[in-house]
Amino acid sequence: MSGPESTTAPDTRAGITCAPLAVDVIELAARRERTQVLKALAARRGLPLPALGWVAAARSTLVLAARPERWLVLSAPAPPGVALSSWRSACAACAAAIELSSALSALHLAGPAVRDVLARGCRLDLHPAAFVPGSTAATSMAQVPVVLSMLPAGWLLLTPSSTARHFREWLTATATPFGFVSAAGVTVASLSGESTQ
Amino acid sequence: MLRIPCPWCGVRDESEFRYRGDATRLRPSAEAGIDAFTAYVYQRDNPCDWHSEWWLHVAGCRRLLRVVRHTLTHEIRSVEPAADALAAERAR
Amino acid sequence: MNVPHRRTRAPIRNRPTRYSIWRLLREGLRSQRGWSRAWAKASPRPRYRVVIVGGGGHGLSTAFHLAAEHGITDVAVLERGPIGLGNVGRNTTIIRSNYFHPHNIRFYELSLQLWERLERELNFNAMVSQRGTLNLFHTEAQRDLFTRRANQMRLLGVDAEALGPAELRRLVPLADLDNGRYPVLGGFLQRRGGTVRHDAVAWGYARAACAAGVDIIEHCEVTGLGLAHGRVNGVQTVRGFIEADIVCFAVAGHSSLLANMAGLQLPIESHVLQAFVSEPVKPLLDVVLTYGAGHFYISQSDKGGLVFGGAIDGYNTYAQRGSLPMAEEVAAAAVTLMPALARLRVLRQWGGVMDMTMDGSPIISKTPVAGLILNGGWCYGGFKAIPAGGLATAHLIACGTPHPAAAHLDLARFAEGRTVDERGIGPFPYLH
Amino acid sequence: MAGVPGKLRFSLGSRRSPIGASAISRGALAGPARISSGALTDPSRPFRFRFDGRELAGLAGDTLASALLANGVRQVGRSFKYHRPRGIVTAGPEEPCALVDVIGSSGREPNWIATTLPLQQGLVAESQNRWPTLRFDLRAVADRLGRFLPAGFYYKTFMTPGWAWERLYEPIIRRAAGLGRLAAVVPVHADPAETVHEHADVLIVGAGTCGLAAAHRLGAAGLRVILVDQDVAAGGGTLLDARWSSWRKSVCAALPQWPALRCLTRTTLLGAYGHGVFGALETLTPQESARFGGLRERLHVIRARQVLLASGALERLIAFPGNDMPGVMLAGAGLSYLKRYGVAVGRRPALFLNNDEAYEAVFALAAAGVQCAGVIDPRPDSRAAARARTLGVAVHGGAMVGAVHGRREVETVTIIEPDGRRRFVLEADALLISGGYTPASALATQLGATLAWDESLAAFIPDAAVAAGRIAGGARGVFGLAAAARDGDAAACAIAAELGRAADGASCPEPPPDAEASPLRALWEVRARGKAFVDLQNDVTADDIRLAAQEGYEQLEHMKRYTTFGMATDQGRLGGLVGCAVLASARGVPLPEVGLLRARPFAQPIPFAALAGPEVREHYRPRRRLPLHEWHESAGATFVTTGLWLRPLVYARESGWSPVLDEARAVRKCAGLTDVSTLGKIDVQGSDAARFLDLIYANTFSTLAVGRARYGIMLREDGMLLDDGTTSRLAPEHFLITTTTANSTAVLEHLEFHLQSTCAALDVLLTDVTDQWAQFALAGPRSREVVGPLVHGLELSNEAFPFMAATEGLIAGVPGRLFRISFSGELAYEIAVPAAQALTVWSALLEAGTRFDLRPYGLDALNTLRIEKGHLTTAELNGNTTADDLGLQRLLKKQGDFIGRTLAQRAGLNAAERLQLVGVRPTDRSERLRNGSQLVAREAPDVSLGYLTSATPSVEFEGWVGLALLSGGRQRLGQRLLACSPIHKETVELQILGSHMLDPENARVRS
Repeated sequence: MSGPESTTAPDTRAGITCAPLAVDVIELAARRERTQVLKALAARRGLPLPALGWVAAARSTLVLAARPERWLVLSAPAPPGVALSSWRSACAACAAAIELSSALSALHLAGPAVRDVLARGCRLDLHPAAFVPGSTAATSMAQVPVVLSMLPAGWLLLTPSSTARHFREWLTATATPFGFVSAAGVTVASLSGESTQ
Repeated sequence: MLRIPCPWCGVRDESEFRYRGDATRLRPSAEAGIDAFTAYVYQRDNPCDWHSEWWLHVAGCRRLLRVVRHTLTHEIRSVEPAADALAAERAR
Repeated sequence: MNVPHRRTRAPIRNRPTRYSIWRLLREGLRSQRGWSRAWAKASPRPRYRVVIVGGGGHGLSTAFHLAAEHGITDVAVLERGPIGLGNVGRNTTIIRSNYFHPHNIRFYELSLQLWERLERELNFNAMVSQRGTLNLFHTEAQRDLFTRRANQMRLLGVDAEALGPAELRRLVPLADLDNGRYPVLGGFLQRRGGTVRHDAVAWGYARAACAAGVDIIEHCEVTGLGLAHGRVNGVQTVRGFIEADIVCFAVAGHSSLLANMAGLQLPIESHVLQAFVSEPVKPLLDVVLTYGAGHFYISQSDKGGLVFGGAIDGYNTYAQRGSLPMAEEVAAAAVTLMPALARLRVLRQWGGVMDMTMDGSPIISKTPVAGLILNGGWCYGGFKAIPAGGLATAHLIACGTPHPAAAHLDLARFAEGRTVDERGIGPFPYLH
Repeated sequence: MAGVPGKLRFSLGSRRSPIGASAISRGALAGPARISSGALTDPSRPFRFRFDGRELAGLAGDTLASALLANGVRQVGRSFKYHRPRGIVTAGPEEPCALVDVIGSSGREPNWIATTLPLQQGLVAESQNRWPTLRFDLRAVADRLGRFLPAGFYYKTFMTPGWAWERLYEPIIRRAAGLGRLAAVVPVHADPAETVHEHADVLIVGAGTCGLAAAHRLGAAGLRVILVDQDVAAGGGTLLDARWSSWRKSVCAALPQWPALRCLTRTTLLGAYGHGVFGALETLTPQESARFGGLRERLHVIRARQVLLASGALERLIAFPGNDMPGVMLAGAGLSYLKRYGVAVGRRPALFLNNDEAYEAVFALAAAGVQCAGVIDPRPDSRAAARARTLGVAVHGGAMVGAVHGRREVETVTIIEPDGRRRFVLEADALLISGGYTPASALATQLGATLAWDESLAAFIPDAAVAAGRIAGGARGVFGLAAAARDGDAAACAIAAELGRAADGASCPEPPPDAEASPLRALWEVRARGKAFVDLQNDVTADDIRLAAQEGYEQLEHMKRYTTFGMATDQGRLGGLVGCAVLASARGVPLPEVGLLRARPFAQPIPFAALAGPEVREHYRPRRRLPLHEWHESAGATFVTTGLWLRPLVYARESGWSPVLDEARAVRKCAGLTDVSTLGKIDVQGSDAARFLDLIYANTFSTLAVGRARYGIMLREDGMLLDDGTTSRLAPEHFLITTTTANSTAVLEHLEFHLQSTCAALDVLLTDVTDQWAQFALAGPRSREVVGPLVHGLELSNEAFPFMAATEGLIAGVPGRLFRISFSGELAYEIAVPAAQALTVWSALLEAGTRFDLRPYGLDALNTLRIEKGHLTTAELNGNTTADDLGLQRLLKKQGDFIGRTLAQRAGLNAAERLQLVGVRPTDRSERLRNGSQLVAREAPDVSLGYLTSATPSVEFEGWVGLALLSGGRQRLGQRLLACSPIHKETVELQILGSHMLDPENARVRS
């Protein structure tokens, strides 16, 4: 599978490699007692909605279930509004589709030191036995909300765009002692190559 | 430091939650009158004992939880989604 | 406003050793043999005119003022354990009268005036130190609020002044006024504010009250309330039933628990407020400093330790212990405001249980139960209010009418919509 | 509490000389008192360092204390109150006396503990609390006057005259008090700091034999274990006993095979915080520190399912006259300096011991060829005493030390009978003492363990088991390295079982046996003339405690606070129990009745920097930046911090009103564009959305037509205003709420709370979309012409798109939203587009506006405009104002429930004298207004009638205008009052106007 190590120049000294991820984000929020309907609909569109706390990947799309009855659908950037309108019309009856592409900024982390670095801000237990590949969780780090996902191809972090710079500064400062390498952008496709869960 | 077992997110530090106070006080009906609303808004049992309280998991699922916690030992006896808690309340 | 004129003093019983430099010298030469007990260990008598539950600052101050102002000495102060180990012995020792609400300014100013003459009144040096309390502000909005507050204080004849960066640099050289995140735009100073040696307040009032004939009864926990046709007639204690015409609760932190004995529910939640002290160092901070961009206030004790605190932990508790997240938060504010503290060490953290009211202001009031008086709901303003709180409570007990300076602190204000909400936070005690 | 079990009991069998002593010639060793290379010091790496200006030699591996002792430096400080000379008393973090200033690159740092401070090349240290010098301290006069300065003397004097305390007495006291000095400067750079979040199945505190055995057991069971020890190496007591070295080596070699087990040395557990959370402070080695950019300590926040306290016990002192003289030291410390650093603490040391365990110091000294002056033991005889005699050491049984003499350090020791009669005087240059051992039970009590008095050990012993944890080894009075190891292993098995793991893995090698020992004889104080100290740092003597009891401060907590006993940086670790015993005898009650001092966190003083973590100073709070932050920057904006946001205040670098008023004037004259993206935006969808908003808002939203916006107000349940803003209906079941910037978080939580509690059955979805949408206000008479060309296929005429219209559509080709709402009071539009497209649309608007002299305006101009119009911000929505106060009564819906409805009807919220919103202007137009001024009537200048909330120079009117909250304000229109600001010595006469000074008929916004 193609992780950032292959998409970017591999750096043997790098404890942690960080790359921005250009992505469209739509949040699907199931209407009251319409969750099953939404799941069926999504399945028909070839997009299985994962259980809470898990990531699903299909058709170069990632789906994160970090909040109950809500899913973040990550796909490659399209012209403004396109991703939304397709969902809006489709699921009007059973869910709200909300555009969050501008609200969230995505970072991809990889390398042997990722856990060490995250442990300096993240209160969750990220031990391989406790937070296995395919896990996702909403929490907070460096005083800002974070949706943290672990993929076979590394870690995916979503943070609010208004504090993205603050978070990036915190990450850089924290990761530097471990060998921090800033890499070129990765694509959703490269992360969703392998289905999890 | 509290560690609250969120039914949706698992055990999380207290810093992820926003406290919303006594969960035994339920909003009276519109016609209940000033005394009923005064009691609802202002009067508290404030026990040194088991305490039923609201916590909003703002950094996680953003769900409202009813936590039953001892105010002296801080031991947590139960945590449930607000909806379930209120349903049970009404059943009683 | 002035402190009410002193009435005829009560007959002084069991007078303790008078404290003075001469007495120190004399005792020094006779190996301290002559010092008597600061307060007598009384055992409960079967009945008193007034029983005060709670041997903390407010209970002891109330007892003292009953005797000193109103000549009422048939009084017992009941304390569950040893006196003075509740919030009067757990606070950050700050006194001030800089409030928004005119009634609050009057009340706390009365207290400040009583502090100013406390030592001579009690013949006990509580080290009232008017080194000034300084509030910093970081935004225009804060400046406007402080301006409004300071102007209100000045209208009422209370001292308050605005300071610019230059004066701040002189006054608190350690403060990083140009901090990149929340630069300090200025500050407001109340020079008459300051600190007091907290333990000494309890001991001093206990000694003076005892000297005036009040019984101070330690290790006498109250387990129940004597009620007859809607009126109190005494208290049940672990040392038997004690009759009383009037019972006064002064047990802030635990007011709700005693009120429950009277079948009352109060507009109060109990929360823990942490305090901290650093290792002692040579003088480096000469005022009481309050940060404006986070919950943090700090002063340096005469012993050299920096005494500081922050906000309440924010959930109901009766556990007198602090938590780690709040300690981290407070330290972050400390280092941000005074970066030089980074290499100083924090010695201890502890917690005190606060009566947090629904509007953040205290309660000195009659209750629906006749003969039952409540002094409580002090939030974290209790220590500075001890002299006036005791004076006003004693007045309410003795005269049956609220003291003019504390009339706004009645219980009925919640039902009637007269809440005294200094910061406009609303009925959310955990946010005050 | 590393190595503590080792302080308890040492093999009686060891005849071997200290490690490597024979191999090394004395000359090669740094310092005359160093007789061998210790277990930790490296003779091949000599260091130079300075103490009080003296250049001295030490070795790598030394602590400052061991290096000073090696150089024969005995006196290292002055005591807190009496300024008596003080020396080194311990070899660990419990040290009460040897505190020094360290002068480093980052300035002077006070109160470093010499007994744990690792020696480094070029270290510069200074003694504390003396003036002018350590040897000659003028303040030592306090010692001469000691009899006049008993415990609590300051409560009894300095009371008159009233002014004298602050100006005379207190400054003297303050200067005399305090220990070290802190460099009083503002450092340029923040100290690096980091907080690491840890998770484990089991946390083991202490890596002595007890902790190591347990770690071995639990590691083998495959559990996630964190083992912390404050010493530089694991091993505890085994580091002082050659017989144990092979056991230690094999266990320490085994642990790394289990990847789930981590051992943190140099790490002190700070406290237990409940729910399995612990704080621990790790001190970094120089190498690690270099790697982490100078980081010195690391705070670990450990979450553990189970905890094992194996923190051992602490040797305690004996109170006797002169027990504070330099040269008097704990026996375990003397042993530690000899074994770990090869330093003999005296050429001819005497020892004063009441237990067999402490005799290990005697044997070790003898084995190292140091001649002991003699052992004084209150017990007539004991196994250890007998053995000491066989080594040719004189043991004086049934005797005690009555006094210590010497000019600056120990020279002679007076030996007395139990009844106090003088026996003889012993020449000695050091005195090693041991009064027995106290289990380190601080953490145990924080975990809720109860303590029981054990007469045979003369100590309080905690329960073996507490909630989610166990206590083992010396920490619960199981003394002896082997016994502690077995106890630790047993506790580990119990914990493994608790966690559902089989503990049948390989157990650690069989430990060497503990030797038989005679029981100790409790000895707290030797009563004789002179100061006998129980708290060495705070200078509290046994007599002080007796005086406290005499004066009625007989409860332990009272005595502690009155005498300051146990309140020093060492928290009374050495003398805590001794003081309690003295108090007990003074009161004539058994010791258990007095109890034990409550040990609060932190177990070891922690630097502010380490506790604060990295989010300080610049990074104290995150900065929220606008999507167009860089554009505003390049346009020369001055930014202001509002909450977490950075917002353009004015597009000019210089301060002053003129650029602000130019911006505001542009809006009134033609058009202006401002960035209002900070407004909170909440997406509300669902079939019950309208119902929900009707409950949340005081006014009605179910009647709002699709494509329309409405100004709404929310109340708190207590009837006060919570927030205001415009909310639009984008579709029958889709609303968009805007909140004020300040309240966006609070409002969202308010909505979520009620949606999940008071109306949990509703079909409503709330989503915070604040960061998704950039939002711009385009305001001014020409704004229609500016935006018109950019919204293709959208008719903007007043008829087609009237005031309060809202729609979705393409704006400059970007799918967005257009609202016709106005905060400025002019014809205005608000344009919302996805933040990522903000620049496209903003530029397009500016481009389109060039013909109309469109210019960006900042927060100040926005404020000027809204004040003229009488619109509200948090200055008026201050949490104490009602709808009626602010003239919004008409908005409250007549029927139907809403939050705050009932309590808003309370008398107090409708009293005639309440403060009501009014507009104000100075009667003399040339005078300025000031926010926060108090409003008073000329005839009653000290009675506040209200205050000024917002004021600004006007662009619409001559001079200044303002908004005020005024008692009965709406009845006072036209009146003249004074606005006074005593702190500025200003008084301005005002005329009272309606709050909507500009265009009260709303003609402009509808134009």
